[in-house]
Amino acid sequence: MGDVISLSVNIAGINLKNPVMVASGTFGYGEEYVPYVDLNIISAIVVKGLSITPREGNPPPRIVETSAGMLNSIGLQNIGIDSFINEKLPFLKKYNTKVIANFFGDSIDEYCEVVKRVDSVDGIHGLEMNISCPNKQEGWLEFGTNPDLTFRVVSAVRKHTKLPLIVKLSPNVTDVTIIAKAAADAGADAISLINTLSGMAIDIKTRKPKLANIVGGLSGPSIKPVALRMVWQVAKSVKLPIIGIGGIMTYEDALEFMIAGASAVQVGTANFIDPNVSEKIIHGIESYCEQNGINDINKIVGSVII
Amino acid sequence: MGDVISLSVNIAGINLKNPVMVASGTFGYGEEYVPYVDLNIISAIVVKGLSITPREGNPPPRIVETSAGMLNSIGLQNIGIDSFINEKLPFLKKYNTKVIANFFGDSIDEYCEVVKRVDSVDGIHGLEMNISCPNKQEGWLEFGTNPDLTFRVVSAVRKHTKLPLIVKLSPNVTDVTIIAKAAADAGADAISLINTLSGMAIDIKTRKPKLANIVGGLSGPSIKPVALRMVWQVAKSVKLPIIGIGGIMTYEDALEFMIAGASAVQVGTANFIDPNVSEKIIHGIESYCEQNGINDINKIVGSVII
Amino acid sequence: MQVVVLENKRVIGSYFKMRLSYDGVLNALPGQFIMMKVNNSYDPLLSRPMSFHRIISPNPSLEKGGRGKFEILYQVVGKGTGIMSGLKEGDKIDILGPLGRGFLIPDWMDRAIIIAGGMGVAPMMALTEEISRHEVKKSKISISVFMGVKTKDDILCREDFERIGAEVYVSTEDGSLGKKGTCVDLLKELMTNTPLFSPPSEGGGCGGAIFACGPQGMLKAIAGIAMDKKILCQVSLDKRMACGTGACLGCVIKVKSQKYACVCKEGPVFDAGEINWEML
Amino acid sequence: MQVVVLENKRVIGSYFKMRLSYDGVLNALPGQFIMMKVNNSYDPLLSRPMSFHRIISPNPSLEKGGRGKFEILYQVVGKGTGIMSGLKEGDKIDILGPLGRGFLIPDWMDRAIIIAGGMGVAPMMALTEEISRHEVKKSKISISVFMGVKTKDDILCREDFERIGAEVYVSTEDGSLGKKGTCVDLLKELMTNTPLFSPPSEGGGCGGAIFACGPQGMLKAIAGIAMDKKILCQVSLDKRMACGTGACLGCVIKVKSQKYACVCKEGPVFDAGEINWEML
Ligand SMILES: Cc1cc2nc3c(=O)[nH]c(=O)nc-3n(C[C@H](O)[C@H](O)[C@H](O)COP(=O)(O)OP(=O)(O)OC[C@H]3O[C@@H](n4cnc5c(N)ncnc54)[C@H](O)[C@@H]3O)c2cc1C
Ligand SMILES: Cc1cc2nc3c(=O)[nH]c(=O)nc-3n(C[C@H](O)[C@H](O)[C@H](O)COP(=O)(O)OP(=O)(O)OC[C@H]3O[C@@H](n4cnc5c(N)ncnc54)[C@H](O)[C@@H]3O)c2cc1C
Ligand SMILES: Cc1cc2nc3c(=O)[nH]c(=O)nc-3n(C[C@H](O)[C@H](O)[C@H](O)COP(=O)(O)O)c2cc1C
Ligand SMILES: Cc1cc2nc3c(=O)[nH]c(=O)nc-3n(C[C@H](O)[C@H](O)[C@H](O)COP(=O)(O)O)c2cc1C
Ligand code: FES
Ligand code: FES
Repeated sequence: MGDVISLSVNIAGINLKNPVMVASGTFGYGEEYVPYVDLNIISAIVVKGLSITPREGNPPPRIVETSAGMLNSIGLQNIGIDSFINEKLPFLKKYNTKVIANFFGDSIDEYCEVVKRVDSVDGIHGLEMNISCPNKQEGWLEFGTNPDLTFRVVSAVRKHTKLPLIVKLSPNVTDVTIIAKAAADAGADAISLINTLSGMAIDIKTRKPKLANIVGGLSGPSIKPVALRMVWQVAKSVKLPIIGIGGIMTYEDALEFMIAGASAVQVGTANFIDPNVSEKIIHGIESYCEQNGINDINKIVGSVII
Repeated sequence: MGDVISLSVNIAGINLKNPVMVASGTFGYGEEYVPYVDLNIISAIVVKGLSITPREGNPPPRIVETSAGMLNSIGLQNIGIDSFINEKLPFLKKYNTKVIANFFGDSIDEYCEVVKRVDSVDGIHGLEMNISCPNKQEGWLEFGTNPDLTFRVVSAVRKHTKLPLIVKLSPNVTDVTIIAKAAADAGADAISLINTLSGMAIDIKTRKPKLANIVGGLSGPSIKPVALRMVWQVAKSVKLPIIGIGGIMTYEDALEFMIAGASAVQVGTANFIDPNVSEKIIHGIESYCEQNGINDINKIVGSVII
Repeated sequence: MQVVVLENKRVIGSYFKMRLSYDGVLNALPGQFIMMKVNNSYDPLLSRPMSFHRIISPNPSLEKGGRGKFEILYQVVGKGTGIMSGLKEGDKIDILGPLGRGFLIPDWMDRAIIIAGGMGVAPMMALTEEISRHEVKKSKISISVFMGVKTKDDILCREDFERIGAEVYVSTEDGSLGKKGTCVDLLKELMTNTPLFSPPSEGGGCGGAIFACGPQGMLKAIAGIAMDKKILCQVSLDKRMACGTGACLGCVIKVKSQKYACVCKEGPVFDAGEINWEML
Repeated sequence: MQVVVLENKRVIGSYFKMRLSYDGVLNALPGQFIMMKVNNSYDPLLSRPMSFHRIISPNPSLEKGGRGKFEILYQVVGKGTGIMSGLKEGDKIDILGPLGRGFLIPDWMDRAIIIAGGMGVAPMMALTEEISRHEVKKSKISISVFMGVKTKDDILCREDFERIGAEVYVSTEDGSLGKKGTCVDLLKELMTNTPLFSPPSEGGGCGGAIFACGPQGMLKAIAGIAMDKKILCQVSLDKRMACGTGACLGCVIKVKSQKYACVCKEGPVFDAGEINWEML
């Protein structure tokens, strides 16, 4: 009690004042939430996934609510890396929060192109590579489900950047540790997981899929048990820092991930329901540490008792 | 209106009076629910997974509630195939419901042994093969996640039985259609999916996993979108009848699966919440058909409009 | 933001009205909406979008300790609205808002045609009240409200509109009251009888404008008529929403520039001309 | 089965009592329980096990149109019980039950020691009421109730027990009332002062028996004492449950035969000797 509790963590060289970031695609480019949230409280904003050129995304309907979750098929709509740097980043730089650029491509070249553009840009503190995309050049195999492709795309990107490189894993795989190891071997600085689970919903009145894109990504509390299991597995099998993502709604959820082995967490869908959820989670983690005599949050990372 | 609606479906040669069965592990050996349910209404009871010898199962705690779902690590506790045949089957035979024996083994031999025992037993109408088990002889690779193993174990079992053989798939794979095809090639008569998603939960007070077995299987409404997506994928890629399973709570859920391509469904976790849920689902499907001028339930199977 | 239920009661059939109070300042405009978390369960998980039905200033004033209030009018159609209908006086609810762009009241407008199809009536009361407080060239703006519903039991707020001084015209699909047909038919009828126009943005004259909310098909028909006759027309759209703030990109529609626009942020009120009606 | 809330009110602190009525026949025994679906949401998904606190026969009788009633006594500890505490008169709830095995009242018993730790008091009222209706050799059975709680504000139902004629002894962990300590201490005290024995199952004499419900550690200690002194002892266990019927195999404990037994079906009341206390 009374002691100062250190909540700061270091992920792949990025110093975070606390372990709570907001997840890509759930916080726009930050500015959307400015009327409701003090961005200075959030340790890092992972911006909506960026590509080398703007993307229109998928046709609507793009979202469906599910039991304790939601499906989205936004389809990576984004303004492109250049517009982000020119139009959005200057605004974000005004805040005392780290900016992590989430990015993707349809080919290894596209991934590398994005990285080349941002590598020397001031105000971007790290990169998060979304590998849940199909490789359009090589037969639509997903970069995130085939370890060889994972290794190749991460290695290629690694050559073009000195920025901290986080690789974000897809949960739609048989063995997530194999993909994690491939990313680690290719030079990733950290691993974040999970992205959304692939899912579907059908309207029984029209007999059409509820999403125009047929399938979408499942997020929210419903996926938490799967996410937590994968974080635990990956934390055991690679030496890199892990960022836990998936259904985090409360500080208890965040702590579960950290105890399982995550050095930090990202809050996604929960932002839609309460834009101030990160602040509440940070305070909750602090109280937990206080009540349990923990003076440094890093001490609980991976402290699960098996 | 007024017309008789045919709800009967045929799965792999098993004539079912309606498309609603109860899923393995969620209805015991049937007798547990006799005080609450008229078993004659349910088209088929898939009994708790059976092995060649009795199994003790995992230590408790074995269940945890999750958001719109639950994790279980029962660990396939069962009385063994012989006790089932001698002690439970005679009772089940009194009812006008089909009995499907769900079974598993730790090796190909064990799978085959079970099948040899039941092949000529009167009162067992079909077999459901749970391949979500690790092959203890060959390095713990799961039968259900490695297509070669799937092919080998299903082929071996096929040789020992003329009973309708349903292969039940694990969802914890990168591409479920590959496993489905392996099962089909090996001679399966039908495919059922999904089994539970692998998940975990941690108690932040004790920092211990909430399940003694650390990980468990996620079931309930939370997994429905994933299950539905997989049923749709498999229905497109194999010619066998499909049984849809995963988070079915209402007739609407059941219809989603049938529209996606399932010829029948199994209700699992929902039985715990309402043992009469199958009856309600059957009535709901009937009303839906009536309201939509469908005189044969088979007409809606796979009728999704893409 | 947390608001407190003051009253929540059935109006008729499946329609309910809820009055809420809040601390501080809200600054809502007609056409804007809130995202309402109906309870603290994860099922349903997402907040529900609800328009401001009435925006009521604090009385006594904020400084004298008054509290702002607003009303929502809603129909029970599913889980979320079902839970809402069970809320009681004193219950606390988390909301986000006011969100989106509301209706713009042009300063040259001397005639407002307000068209509400079904539940589309919800935001139109706040709009009508607001317009009734405006004046153009020192005289009141004439307000006509066209309400289109399925059958006479679905007509809501008729007296309230009339009390503010609006003329109300009703259409029912089954002909049980007013004109048999839809409110598009009411508009067509008006157009054949009365010249209605919107002055060019630079002109000094007065003119009419259309404000519409309701099913997509109806809005499209109205937008067609309005654009054809060059009448200013604002429509409020209804799309499934997750965030309500423009963050998730879930609620998009195609606009004329061929781009996707978020209904929650760039709408829900759009100028009829902005929307790519073919792609809707 | 659907039951209707007749009354649901706070007893003290986080403790609530709910009275419910049902149609038809329930035939519940003390120690049995119901699974209660607290609302129709999927969050929480599973039903909550709740013991019968009081089992009240229809009055007037069933034939004359009376309805059976029962009460549950519960503590708000989380989501499900939180929702329960908000239920109102007239609300309908789905339950499954009566489930499991209740307490057995031996016919030779002239002395009942009823031990309730914390919330373990819930089923003990039904048990005490039932025992008080029994007679042995034409005389009443003497009933002692030992209640162990944290602090004096957690003492529930004391007067109710006394009204039935039970002697109530209280222990509090903080010593704020009664003996400082736990109800295990109360039992130990009794054992040093009074000879307590259970007659051999074939004997014709009378004797005492212990009935206990509460935290696992307490039950283990009591079972130890009872088995040591060869006193018949029945304990009611509390395990997380999904189905409540023996179907899911989720609620198992190790029994003496080294096998797993379902608490919901083979329990929740076990003979202390049946349980493998080391493996619990
Ligand atoms: C900006 C905006 C303002 C709105 N204002 C109001 C209002 O003032 N009063 C009011 O009653 N409703 C309003 N709505 C619609 C309202 O949000 C939905 O009716 C509500 O979310 C349904 O929630 P539910 O959980 O009851 O239904 P669900 O259980 O989610 O769905 C039940 C049925 O309603 C349909 N549905 C669900 N959400 C929507 C939606 N957003 N639009 C159309 N159909 C839907 C579903 O397809 C389904 O058939 C507004 C919507 C938007 C986008
Ligand atoms: C046969 C039986 C009879 C019972 N009778 C009663 C009764 O009459 N009155 C009463 O108040 N309670 C009773 N319980 C316990 C009661 O079921 C739980 O307190 C309840 O399920 C908690 O639900 P929740 O959603 O409020 O808590 P949750 O949100 O699920 O959990 C909140 C906290 O309570 C703990 N918890 C949850 N369930 C249990 C459980 N079954 N046992 C112990 N701890 C639990 C959790 O670990 C957590 O710390 C009984 C349990 C059993 C098995
Ligand atoms: C609407 C929406 C859009 C998303 N967009 C992206 C994206 O652009 N890039 C990415 O890597 N992840 C994206 N995600 C995935 C989230 O970042 C996160 O991994 C996932 O939602 C699981 O976390 P949650 O359950 O907390 O939401 C998106 C998620 C949602 C719900
Ligand atoms: C407690 C429990 C035990 C189960 N046991 C088995 C089993 O023995 N064999 C099997 O194939 N599936 C078993 N399952 C999986 C179910 O049959 C079903 O595939 C899964 O629960 C998904 O369906 P649901 O969401 O409707 O429950 C079990 C599920 C639960 C919840
Ligand atoms: S609802 Fe999220 S962008 Fe509109
Ligand atoms: S709770 Fe399912 S077997 Fe006991």
